[in-house]
Amino acid sequence: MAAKTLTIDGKQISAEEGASVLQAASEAGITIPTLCHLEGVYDVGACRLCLIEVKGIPKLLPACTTKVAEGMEVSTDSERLRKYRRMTLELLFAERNHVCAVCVANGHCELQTLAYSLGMDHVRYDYNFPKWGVDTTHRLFGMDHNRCILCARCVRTCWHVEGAGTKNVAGRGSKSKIISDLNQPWGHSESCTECGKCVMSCPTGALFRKGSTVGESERDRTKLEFIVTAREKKQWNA
Amino acid sequence: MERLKIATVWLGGCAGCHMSFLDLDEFLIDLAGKIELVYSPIADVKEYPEGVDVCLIEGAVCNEDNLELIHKIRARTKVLVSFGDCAVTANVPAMRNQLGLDNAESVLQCAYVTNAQYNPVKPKEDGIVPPLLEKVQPVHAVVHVEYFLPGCPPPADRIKALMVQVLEGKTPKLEGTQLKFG
Amino acid sequence: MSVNLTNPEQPPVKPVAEAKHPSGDKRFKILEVHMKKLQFKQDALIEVLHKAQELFGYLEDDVLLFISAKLKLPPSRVYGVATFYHFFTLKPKGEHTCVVCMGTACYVKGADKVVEAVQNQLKIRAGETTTDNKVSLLTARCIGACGIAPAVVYDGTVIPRQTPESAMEQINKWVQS
Amino acid sequence: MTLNDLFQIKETELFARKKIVLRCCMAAGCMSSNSKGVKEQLEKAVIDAGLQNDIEVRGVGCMKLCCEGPLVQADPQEALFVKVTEKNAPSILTAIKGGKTDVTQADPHSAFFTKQLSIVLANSGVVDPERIESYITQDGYQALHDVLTEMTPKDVVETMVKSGLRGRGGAGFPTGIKWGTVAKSPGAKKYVICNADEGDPGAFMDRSVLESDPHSVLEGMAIAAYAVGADQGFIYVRAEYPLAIARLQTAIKQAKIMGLLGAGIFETPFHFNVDIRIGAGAFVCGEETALMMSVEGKRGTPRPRPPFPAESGLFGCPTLLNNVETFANVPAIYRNGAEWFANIGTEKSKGTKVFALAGKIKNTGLIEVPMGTPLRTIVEEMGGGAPDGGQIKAVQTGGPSGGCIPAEHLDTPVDYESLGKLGSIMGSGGMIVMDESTRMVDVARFFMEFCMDESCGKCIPCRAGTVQMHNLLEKILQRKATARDLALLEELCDMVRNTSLCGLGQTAPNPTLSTLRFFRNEYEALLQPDAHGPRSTQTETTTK
Repeated sequence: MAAKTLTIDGKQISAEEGASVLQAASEAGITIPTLCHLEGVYDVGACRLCLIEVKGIPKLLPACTTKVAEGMEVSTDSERLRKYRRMTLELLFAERNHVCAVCVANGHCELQTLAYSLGMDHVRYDYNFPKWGVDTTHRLFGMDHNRCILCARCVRTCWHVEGAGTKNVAGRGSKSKIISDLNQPWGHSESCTECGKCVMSCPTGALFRKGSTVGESERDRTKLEFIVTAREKKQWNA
Repeated sequence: MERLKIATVWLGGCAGCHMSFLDLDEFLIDLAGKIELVYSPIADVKEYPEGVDVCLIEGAVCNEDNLELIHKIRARTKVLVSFGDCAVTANVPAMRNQLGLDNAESVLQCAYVTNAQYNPVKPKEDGIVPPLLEKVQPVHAVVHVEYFLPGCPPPADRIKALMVQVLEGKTPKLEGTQLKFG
Repeated sequence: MSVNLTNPEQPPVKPVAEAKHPSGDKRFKILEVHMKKLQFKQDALIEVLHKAQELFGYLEDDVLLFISAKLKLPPSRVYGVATFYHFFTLKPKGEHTCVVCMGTACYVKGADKVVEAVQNQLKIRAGETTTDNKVSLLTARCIGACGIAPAVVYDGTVIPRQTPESAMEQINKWVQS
Repeated sequence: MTLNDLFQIKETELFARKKIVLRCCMAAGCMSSNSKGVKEQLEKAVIDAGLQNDIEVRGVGCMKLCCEGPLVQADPQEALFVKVTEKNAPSILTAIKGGKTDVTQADPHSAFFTKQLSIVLANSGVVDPERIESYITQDGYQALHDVLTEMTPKDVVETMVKSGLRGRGGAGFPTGIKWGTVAKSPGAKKYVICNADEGDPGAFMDRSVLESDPHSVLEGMAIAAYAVGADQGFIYVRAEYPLAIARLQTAIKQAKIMGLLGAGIFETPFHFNVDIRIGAGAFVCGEETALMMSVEGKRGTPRPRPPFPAESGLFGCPTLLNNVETFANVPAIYRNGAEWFANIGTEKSKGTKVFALAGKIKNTGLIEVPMGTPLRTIVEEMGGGAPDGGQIKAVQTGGPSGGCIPAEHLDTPVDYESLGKLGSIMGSGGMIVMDESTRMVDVARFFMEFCMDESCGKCIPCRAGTVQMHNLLEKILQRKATARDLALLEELCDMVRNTSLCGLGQTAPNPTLSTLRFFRNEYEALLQPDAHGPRSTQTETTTK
């Protein structure tokens, strides 16, 4: 495959044609903050944290869905981008009830990590304090909608890695909600295979394994990528 | 050099942040030499004084006493620091907000009646339980706050990092995990 | 929108795979014929939902499961689509419907006051149905009848230049019938 | 079907034409004022008077002056009867014979009509939208014939580029360039989609075009399909427009029977089919990538561009997407030539634009004016100004994506650039007039609530940002906000505009920003004094 040469943050980089800017940056050791991106499932460009500036294009572009191009000049970090990223996080924290102190994912949460690494030390907007439920009807897993950021990683994982299609987004706008089957209690879902991949994919404490301690709730996300890569590249020949 | 007048207050919170403050250990001795503690739950002062330089505020604004005190503090203090998650995010005390507009009533009911082992009755007399606000708020939603020190509680080294910078008269700068919630 | 935790014991609904709907309701047959006409194409989901709502008045779980089985789509996908579009309703509507247009033209000419009057009259909020199932009050984003603003649609008929009084009059007729 | 057949149909129609034609508006606006009953009464009266050989009662599309409906116009007398009722309809017959009538008449030579220039609406109110013969009589489908038999697809694209037509959906992208891109995109299967998901509250131009002259849209789509190499078209219509859907269905059926859609059109190898897809009440589906998701039967959530639909659109195939008014312009351009079209309008905005004039104005209805017409001409001369001697305060264009233009800027010509400079947009053509009684902060809140309810929820800035902006506007209206809240609002507007995934979020702050720009005093008058100094700002850090 043809290689493309581009610069990211002033660094000359060569990347495979068809690669995303996010991939190219990551291979060059440049970290771009992400939240809805998950190795192994397709990108949707929804969280807007990976927005980058590309010279000659007035709009900000998501690094996860923008393909590398010859001669592209990318900036992944600027005063403006940092400010927007912090504001995005503030909006998320104000949207639902993210109480880190009492969360199963405390210490292993991508939202929490992003907040401190991007310097978000408080939220200036009024918290919404919505009333969302917790679904603990499943034998093995639980879903706390209060901690959901609607990244839809679980939805994509359930569809494209497991192939069950149990999870989806229902409703729209701020009333969107992750559902199982026909919005029934998860424990009553007929299609769920209980594989637990959705729990692995969740960046926050919204999806959790029942009975596990905070320390145990660190997720092994590389498994998902491993399965997908093996499948796509036909590495497993039984 | 005149010593900085420091205050710490305890609004709606669990006192864990003050416990963590006490975990400063030997640094407390250094501190004692550099500051004057003019108001604190660990000092016996009844009235919040005038002309305070820095005030560390633990807890969220939950009831009318908190509200009155925080306005008084703002008026009498140069620099306010939201000290810990309850002050910064309203944290656990604010979880009652999710219950809707009559949340205060249901919280009192739960605490004093439903879960009471003896004498299940809500305290009625004035001055026993200050009237709860409709909505628990982080401190900066009520008054202007200069600096934020997240953590539940903020570990002692984080408090120290902030205090050292404040004592040096700098704008404190916390970075990375020093800003971690929870 | 929270999870139904009040009744976690409610039995799971079984997907319907059989050709005939066990309820024997003829409308399922009509719906299936319609899907067949659309060659059971998955991209015709929205068309099918329109037809289903026309037949049943609203989209109950049974209907959604039937569609999901016939189009070979996961139930979550069918539910996700049905709840994304505001035209679809998952709850039964009242005997009569009153749709107040809240487009800009109607709004600046006082549609908000019409809604308020009807809300007070029926003691329900927009989007709700009275407890006796008589009247549903809805608002629309713009029905494109801006020339005759404010417009209200009573049981499918667009009536021009409405006022709180004229709307109450119509509602009263329904309530008293 | 051949060109000769078209001529035959036209001749037969003209031959059968009666001396007097009573055109009765049968578009949704007048229908809601019982124009159907009026038409029936007229037909009955004609038969009762034994005049059925002299008078034709014809149901037609929109006759523009919607506020005065139901409208009936008599040809060749040119008399325009307004607010006709079932009761007084028969007396129209007396009137056209020179007798007295109690039916009110409007002046068809008033500025509302004479300042109009009809290209898109040329057939509206003239042809019977339910009869294809009526459209053919107005030289309909001749342009398609000429294009298919005399031009190569490349010529067709070039003509479109030369005409200077820009997309009428709002953004104003040059149509010819779009066609060229789709034409050049490799792919065996291509699609043409007509966006008839007219979602802007206060806009009803596309509805009127579809109800009044559906064949012009079909012909435009067929020409476009030939230019880009597509064989399948979709029209995505809102479910809220049942009449438009019914008329389109009729039109498609008739065109298929006549061989003007389907295989081997005009005995050429070109084949093209059109299907209707009905929306289900989601404003975001006006956004092209969301619309295509919806056509595919999915949740109408947009996706990032690139790839653009021209390269990878519906079902992953190259797709041309234009709106109703754009397609309706197409047949006229090929009938009269690109130069003719390019001579109308301004240097950068060619042709005409249809506006739906509504709100606090005397004459509400549809108007079509050359690009560059000053706003003042539209609202004051044609619209007749505010009713009851009121003062016009602002004109809102572009719906929830647009802005409010204050009265002092009424001399602005309507074209894409001039409106853009004022922080508004041309939009699809909704024009809402506001008078002194309108509170601008409330208008901003109204549009923000709209965007909040219509946000699909996929991207965070739009989903959560519109909620927070709405909160802040509410707070201001409740007189609980301070200057720092206003600053927060402005900062959030900037962020949501620059970071949202699709057009809905990117333009959601526009009504707020534009009212802040021109009516800031109204915001400031609602603010509370702030006793606690400036709002806290995020502590700056450089860590990443």
